[in-house]
Amino acid sequence: MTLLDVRNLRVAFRVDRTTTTEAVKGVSFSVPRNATVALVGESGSGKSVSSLAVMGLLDPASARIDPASSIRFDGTELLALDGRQRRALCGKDIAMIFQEPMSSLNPVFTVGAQIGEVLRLHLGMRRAEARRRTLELLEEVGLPDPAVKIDAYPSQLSGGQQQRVMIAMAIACEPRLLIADEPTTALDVTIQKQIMELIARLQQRRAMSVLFITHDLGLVAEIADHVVVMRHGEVREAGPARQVLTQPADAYTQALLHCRPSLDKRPWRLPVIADYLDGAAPPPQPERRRGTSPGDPPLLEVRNLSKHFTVRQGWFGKRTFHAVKDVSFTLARGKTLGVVGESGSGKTTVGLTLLRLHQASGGSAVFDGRDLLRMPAREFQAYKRRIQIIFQNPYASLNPRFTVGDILLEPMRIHRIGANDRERMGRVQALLEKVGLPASAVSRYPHEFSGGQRQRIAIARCLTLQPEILVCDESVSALDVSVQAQVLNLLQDLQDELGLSYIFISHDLSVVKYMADQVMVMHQGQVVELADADELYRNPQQPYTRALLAAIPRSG
Amino acid sequence: MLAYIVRRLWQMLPTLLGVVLLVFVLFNWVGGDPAYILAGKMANAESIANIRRQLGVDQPYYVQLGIFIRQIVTFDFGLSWATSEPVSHIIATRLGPSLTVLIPLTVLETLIGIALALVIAFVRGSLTDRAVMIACTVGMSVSILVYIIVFQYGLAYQLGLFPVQGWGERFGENLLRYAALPILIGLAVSVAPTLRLFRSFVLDEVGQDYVRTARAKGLSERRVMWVHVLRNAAIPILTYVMANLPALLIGAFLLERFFGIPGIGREVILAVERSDFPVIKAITVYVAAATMVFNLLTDLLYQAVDPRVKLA
Amino acid sequence: MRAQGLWGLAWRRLRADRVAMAALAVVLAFLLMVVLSASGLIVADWEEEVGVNYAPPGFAGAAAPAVAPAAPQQALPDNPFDPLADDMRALRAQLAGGAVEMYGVVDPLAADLAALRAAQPAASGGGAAAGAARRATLPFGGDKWGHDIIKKTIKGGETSIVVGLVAALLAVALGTVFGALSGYCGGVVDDFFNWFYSIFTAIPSVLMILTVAAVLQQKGVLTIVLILGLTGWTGPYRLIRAEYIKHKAREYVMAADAIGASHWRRMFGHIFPNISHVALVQMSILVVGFIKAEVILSFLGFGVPVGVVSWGSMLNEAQNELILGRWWQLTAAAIAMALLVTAFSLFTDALRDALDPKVKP
Amino acid sequence: APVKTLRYILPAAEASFDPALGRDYYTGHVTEAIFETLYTYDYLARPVKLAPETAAALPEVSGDGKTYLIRLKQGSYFTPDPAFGGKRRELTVADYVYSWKRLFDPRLASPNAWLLEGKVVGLDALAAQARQTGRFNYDAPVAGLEIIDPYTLRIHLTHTDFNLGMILAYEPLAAVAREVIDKYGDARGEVAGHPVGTGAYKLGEWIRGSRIVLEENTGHRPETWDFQPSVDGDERIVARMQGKKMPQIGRIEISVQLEDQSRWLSFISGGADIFWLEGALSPKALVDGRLRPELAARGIQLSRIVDPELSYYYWNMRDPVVGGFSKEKVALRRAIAMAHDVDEEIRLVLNGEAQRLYFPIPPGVAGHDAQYQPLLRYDPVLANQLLDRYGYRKGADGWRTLPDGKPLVITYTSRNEANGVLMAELWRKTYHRLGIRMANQRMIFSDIQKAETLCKIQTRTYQWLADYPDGDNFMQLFYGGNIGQNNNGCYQDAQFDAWFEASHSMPPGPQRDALYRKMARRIEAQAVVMPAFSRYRNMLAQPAVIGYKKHPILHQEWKYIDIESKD
Ligand code: HEM
Ligand SMILES: Nc1ncnc2c1ncn2[C@@H]1O[C@H](COP(=O)(O)OP(=O)(O)OP(=O)(O)O)[C@@H](O)[C@H]1O
Ligand SMILES: Nc1ncnc2c1ncn2[C@@H]1O[C@H](COP(=O)(O)OP(=O)(O)OP(=O)(O)O)[C@@H](O)[C@H]1O
Ligand SMILES: [Mg+2]
Ligand SMILES: [Mg+2]
Repeated sequence: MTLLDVRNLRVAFRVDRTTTTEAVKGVSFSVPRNATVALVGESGSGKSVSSLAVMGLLDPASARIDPASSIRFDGTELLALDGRQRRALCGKDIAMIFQEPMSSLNPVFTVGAQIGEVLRLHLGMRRAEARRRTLELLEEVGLPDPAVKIDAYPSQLSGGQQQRVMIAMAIACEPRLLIADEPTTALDVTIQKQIMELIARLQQRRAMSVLFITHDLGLVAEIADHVVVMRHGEVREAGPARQVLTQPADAYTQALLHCRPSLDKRPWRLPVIADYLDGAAPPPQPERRRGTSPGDPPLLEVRNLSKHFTVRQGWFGKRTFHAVKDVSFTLARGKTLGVVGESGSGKTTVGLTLLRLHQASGGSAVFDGRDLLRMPAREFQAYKRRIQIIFQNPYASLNPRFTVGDILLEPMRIHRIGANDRERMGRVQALLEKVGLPASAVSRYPHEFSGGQRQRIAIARCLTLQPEILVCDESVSALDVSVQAQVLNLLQDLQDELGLSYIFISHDLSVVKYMADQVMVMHQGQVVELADADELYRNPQQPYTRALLAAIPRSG
Repeated sequence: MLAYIVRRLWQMLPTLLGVVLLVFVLFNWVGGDPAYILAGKMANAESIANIRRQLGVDQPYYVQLGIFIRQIVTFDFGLSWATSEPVSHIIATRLGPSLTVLIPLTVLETLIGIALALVIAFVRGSLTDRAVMIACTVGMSVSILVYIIVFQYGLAYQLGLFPVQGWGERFGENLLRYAALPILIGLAVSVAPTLRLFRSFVLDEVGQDYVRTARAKGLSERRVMWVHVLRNAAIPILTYVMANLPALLIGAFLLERFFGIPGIGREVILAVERSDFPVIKAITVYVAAATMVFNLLTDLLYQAVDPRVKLA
Repeated sequence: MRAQGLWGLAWRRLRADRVAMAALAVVLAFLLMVVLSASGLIVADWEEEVGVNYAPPGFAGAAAPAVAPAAPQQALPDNPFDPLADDMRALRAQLAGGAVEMYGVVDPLAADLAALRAAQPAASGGGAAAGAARRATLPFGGDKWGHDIIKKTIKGGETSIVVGLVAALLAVALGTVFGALSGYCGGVVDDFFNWFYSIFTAIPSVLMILTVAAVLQQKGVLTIVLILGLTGWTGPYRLIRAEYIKHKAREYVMAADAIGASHWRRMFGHIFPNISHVALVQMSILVVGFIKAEVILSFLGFGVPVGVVSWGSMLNEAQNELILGRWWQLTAAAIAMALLVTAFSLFTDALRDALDPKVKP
Repeated sequence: APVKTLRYILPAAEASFDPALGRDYYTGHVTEAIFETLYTYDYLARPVKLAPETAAALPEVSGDGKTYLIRLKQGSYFTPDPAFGGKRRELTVADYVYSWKRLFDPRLASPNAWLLEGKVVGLDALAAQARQTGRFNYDAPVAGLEIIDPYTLRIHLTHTDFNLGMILAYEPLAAVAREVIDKYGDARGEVAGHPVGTGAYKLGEWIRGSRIVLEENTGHRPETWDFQPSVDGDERIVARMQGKKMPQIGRIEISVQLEDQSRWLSFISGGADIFWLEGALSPKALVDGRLRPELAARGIQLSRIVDPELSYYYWNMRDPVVGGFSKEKVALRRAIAMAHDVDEEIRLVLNGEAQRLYFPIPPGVAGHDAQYQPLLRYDPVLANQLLDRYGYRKGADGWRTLPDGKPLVITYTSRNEANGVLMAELWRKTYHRLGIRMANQRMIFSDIQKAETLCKIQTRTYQWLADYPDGDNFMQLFYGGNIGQNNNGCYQDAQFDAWFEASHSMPPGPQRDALYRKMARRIEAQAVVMPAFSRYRNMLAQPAVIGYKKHPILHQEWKYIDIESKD
């Protein structure tokens, strides 16, 4: 009993008038009723494009679906439907959670209005009824304080909160097929767990099928009935989850499974696909030791950092919201501070405030003997080369009218790194290769890339400057394990070579475990625990930390 | 918010003062000397001096400026130098006809502009898009003078669809009978530029991801365009529309001249020609005040349509 | 592999757009015309009165009398209604007679004139200087003076196009810089420019025109450019300011800040490409608007100086001719204007699309 | 019977309805209908002839031309007004005396004081006193304005003047009521918008700048149409109008229409009954001065006259380049005058709607000489030779220089409107014919007036429309004493001034005409000004209009005509 049957799907993008590139090359898979199918694979392998094709959301002006392709939903050929028939299905029978919630929400409507709209359209609810239901939905996806957030605009929510709004919107009508494109990248494990349970409940109640796109193989093991593995626009392997995860037939799948970082081991370098695809397993790696010692030279000392926002209420009212309260930590040269914590706990805000992208409300951040937060703007300019941030939402942080080449060259031009553009271009090419992007990327625009690819562009942009401190805000969350490993290795190499320090914000505790010397746990704007990584994982002190660690999905 | 409005209102004072000074300087510098007109064709030095004394333009500048400011504060600009008609009466009676033409014109222009922009942005690049744009461009490339002359001759005189010119006393008659052709002509020249601008604004938005989301929700194209896209494109559209509003107070003198509409546009031109300073002063001050109020309103509206905008 | 900039890409895409290229060709043809006529290579002789007054267009086939107006005295027929017709006849008879009664007044130049007259060949007395015979019809007709309309239109295009382009460039440049500063910086800067803007929009344009004209003293094409440019920046200013307000809150601008891009760079390097379409459309609207505003300026008497011709002055002249059935000057100027304006607008629209990387060619 | 209505078009907005402030021709249409002067002109007589209006008869003038005895008709009333307690009030000579004094009230700043300035015994002294104190003492008696009884007035003049009758027929000297002036505000108050007169019409509905309706003043003293024909064609008018009560038309609807096309379309589509066909439109209705056959076939009537108007070109005699009396300056001006093709100007700028004029007094005005032969004729060859002879040499670039080698540029000033451009273009041709560079200065009207008054304009085309149909009104344009008033060329010549002053003591007639000829020849020989043309005035009337004939001096003829009621 298949609900969705994709046969021989081919999608090509136009490069210019005559040339096209094929992003999806004859993909076939099916989603049975009342089942969860996980679509995993390399970043940029065509997962999002395939799912957009199912939704009929590819821009007809630039993307062309091969006429021989077929997408049948419940026996109906979707590709043959006209706009009206398709719209009747979309949102109601098929719903999708987009990969980048931050730019997928309409910035000028409140989240309540956007969710309510679906309810009113497809379920014919009245305004008040829809609002009640919206509140319930927001509650269900675990949004704190839904009664307030329902009237918030997307820009007033944290990344994870926005993602949950997206989820609420998609499940609002309890669709028969839910396409979830990396729905939990921005969520911490506790919330992720909550969401997965929610989806599972819906699945039971409505016999819903889920097409789940993710990089998190641990998660796949927990929830998926079937797994489809993609690479380079092709399906490499498909089959029941247990079989694929335990006895992978395809070399790529095997390699993928090997590359997973684990909570127990900390190899010197993470293995990458290439290590396995050659056939021979890579030599065992020495263990890397992490942790801080009191003698480490402190590079950045943050004391009592606070940030509060003034939020508008109605036309005249306002309210102060404390996003960060009295955060203090010390970052040593060549060390990594992992920051974990619930979504909306203020992690991003800490990063942005340190870079003075938000004006701090209080506290100090002493870098090299100078307080970053209080120095004159002119003086701070020089520090921008030394402290950098990779934004949580890479797409929005890339100028849509700049080519990738321009994006990467610009920081070097500003800070006069490299003698001339030719030399800088050389560095750009080298960096692109290191983050796993093709050299041809330089002349393309951000919107032509997959989510993971954009994330790597954002990383590469910061690395052009080789800053002393790099704030990585969920910077590898959209990457499949292999590419993630490649990027983490790169960061590690730079740290080893040049002694960079990282503030590594992530909800992926295994990644944090691998990368961080010290881990800071945040909850509701405050630091609840700050300890050496090994110590924290071994012996969490706070209940919140313990809950966090317990929620980590473990495969097999 | 209230504080913001108060601050903005407070800031209007220096603006108004700037306008007052500028108008005053400009007029005294280039505005011509009304005495030479008022003195008639047998003017002699003595009568000119007398007229200057009667008008008060022989007073020191600071006294005249003081009078000007007192006039603003009391909303009384005295009598027109040229016709001895009270300035307040001039403005009160001439504004109505101008607005009778211009308000419907602006409303229609904006609505048509938005509707067409949304429609053709949706079919961007298609034949329809091209055809509408070319038609609009050709239409807009013709000067309003030509439209007036040809339409008045063809539609009004030859075909008798409209009165050739004239103005009545009842609002309904004026709007439906006399203002119809001027509005039509106004539309012929103004829809095209408006549409092109709006199309550009809309196109800027349709590429955004939230449009994809809206479609994924199964919304009809109409709703996607009219609700989701339009709200986002509203900032520039609002700006454009609001920025044009103060111009309504100055009227459209070509239309007024040709169609015999006793509007304020003719009055402005006439006032400058006759160096009728009281009228110029009053109109300038009103328009300045209106401009500022509309600006403030625009900024408040920004905030209403786009939550990301912060007014400090 | 060289990163291809926005503009390079735009050009590549434009080249693929046939309508855009056709429009560009038309615009370039007009520009070429401007250059040629400005350098005097063509239509330098537009001011020659080659046809009879209001010579109808040749293709219209009107059979106008082929004779040029001869010596005016004879040309004016006797007016049967003229109450003084008899007097006039008498007067003419006397004129032919020669010497004039001086009523006792001494003519200071009598001797000189007598000498000069004596030296003159008999034939050249009276009217004289009839010049070469004038044509009864001209290919596209003639104007009041008998100038060739085609040449006049080309010459007029020179003025109008220069006025339109330069003034629009000035206005958009001012509007963009002011709007960018105002929207981006906010606060006091914004207040200042808003102040400036309010003042500028409040003053009636006629007064403004008078002022600029008076300040610049001499009247000429430059004055018109400055009048339009200096009064036209307000429209682009408001729009650009709004765009900057919108964009400066976007995350990519924050990202640019993070990599150390200066304010200037963020304003013009980052935000500007994203809002350039507004400037572009404004530019095209203003060029059109200014070419047309020049008509209105002519109507108000602030137009081009005497001896210079522009489409505006042509349309303005043609205004009265049209009621009298002399449609050719109006048609020529209107067509030339429509052609250029249409081509220009289509081109800028295409350019706008080409500059948007999300739009595929 | 329904009220007969005449629809009329004014091409410019009206201004003040206070006759003392009247300064524009168009407003004059209305004030002339509402207010009455002592004298007016005979409707049909040509050349125009003075006729009594509120006066009982023409004035009795003493032999030395210094004393005028005026008797008023009885039974003229101001229309009822709250100022008179809602009733009408009879007109007396005291009203005229008051109205004339008012012209000198400094607070009113009337532009028409010159009409009586320096003429009436004692009036100037009172005016001077008013200028001192800022208040005009209306109650002080003026010796020269001797009120004998309410219906009789004797005027004593300071010197001989045979033209006073015409001046008294001039609109600004119409009677206003003191009560009305006092009630509706001070000297510059709203009285301008509240006209109360004794005329045949009173102001009805009024939308400023757009529509003025005049209604018959039913309390007007009874008048009967009784005029004699003076030229061919008048008989028809007399036949249809003789003996009718005046006015026949009960309602005049005036609409203000600024644009040629609008006016023409209005008229031709039947939206107006009488219409002034200006030069720009004339080819639409006329060929060679005659109505187009298709219009004539529709019964449309044409009344065509030469305006009592002088268009002339002047050069500023105080200007260092074009002014002065030295031979080379005279030669320069004469050369320019000879190079200017007035006929072309008439043909192209005026569509042929003007009559060439050589004499500075236009036809139809006392003192005009139709036989006068011009000294200067269009002869560009001779003009060039003249310049060569006086050392205005052509340089290598083809442009002439002054005899001393300095560049020669002449600035022609015109108004900044379509016609100003056209005239500048024409003059540019003239100067180029001579190899002289011309600059064009375009200014708004008040700036031109100012510059002109201050003798700062180099050369310009000027028009003077008769205030009253006497040569004196034109010759004064060149009188040295009027520099700073309307002698715009700032011409001052002892001989001319002496002749001009002498002309005052002569009644109109051959003796004065001879003097005028000498004066004309003198300014022509000195090339101070060059008379150019007088424009035709073409009035079109719909077939329904009866008895219409354009009068050269009166603004409108509403009370003399009739219209077939349409129903
Ligand atoms: C400053 C930038 C200006 C722009 C962008 C502009 C643009 C336009 C446009 C697009 C129109 C539409 C009508 C047409 O086809 O001509 C117009 C009309 C007009 N413009 Fe301008 N113009 C400008 C300046 C001026 C100035 C300085 C004046 C001087 C008085 C002026 C007077 C007029 C008038 C009188 C009309 C006709 C309005 C009517 O009667 O409907 N404009 N202008
Ligand atoms: N501009 C803003 N205005 C008002 N509130 C804001 C703003 N930005 C963030 N917040 C609020 O501050 C809190 C912290 O946000 P922040 O983005 O730092 O969370 P986070 O820890 O990064 O979460 P996530 O893991 O979901 O990205 C959130 O509750 C959010 O709603
Ligand atoms: N609009 C576009 N124009 C050109 N190429 C595109 C466009 N959108 C996607 N692509 C290309 O198609 C390929 C597949 O993209 P897709 O977004 O499906 O990847 P993905 O599997 O979802 O990766 P990720 O896990 O990183 O999100 C990528 O190589 C991307 O560069
Ligand atoms: Mg993806
Ligand atoms: Mg975050």
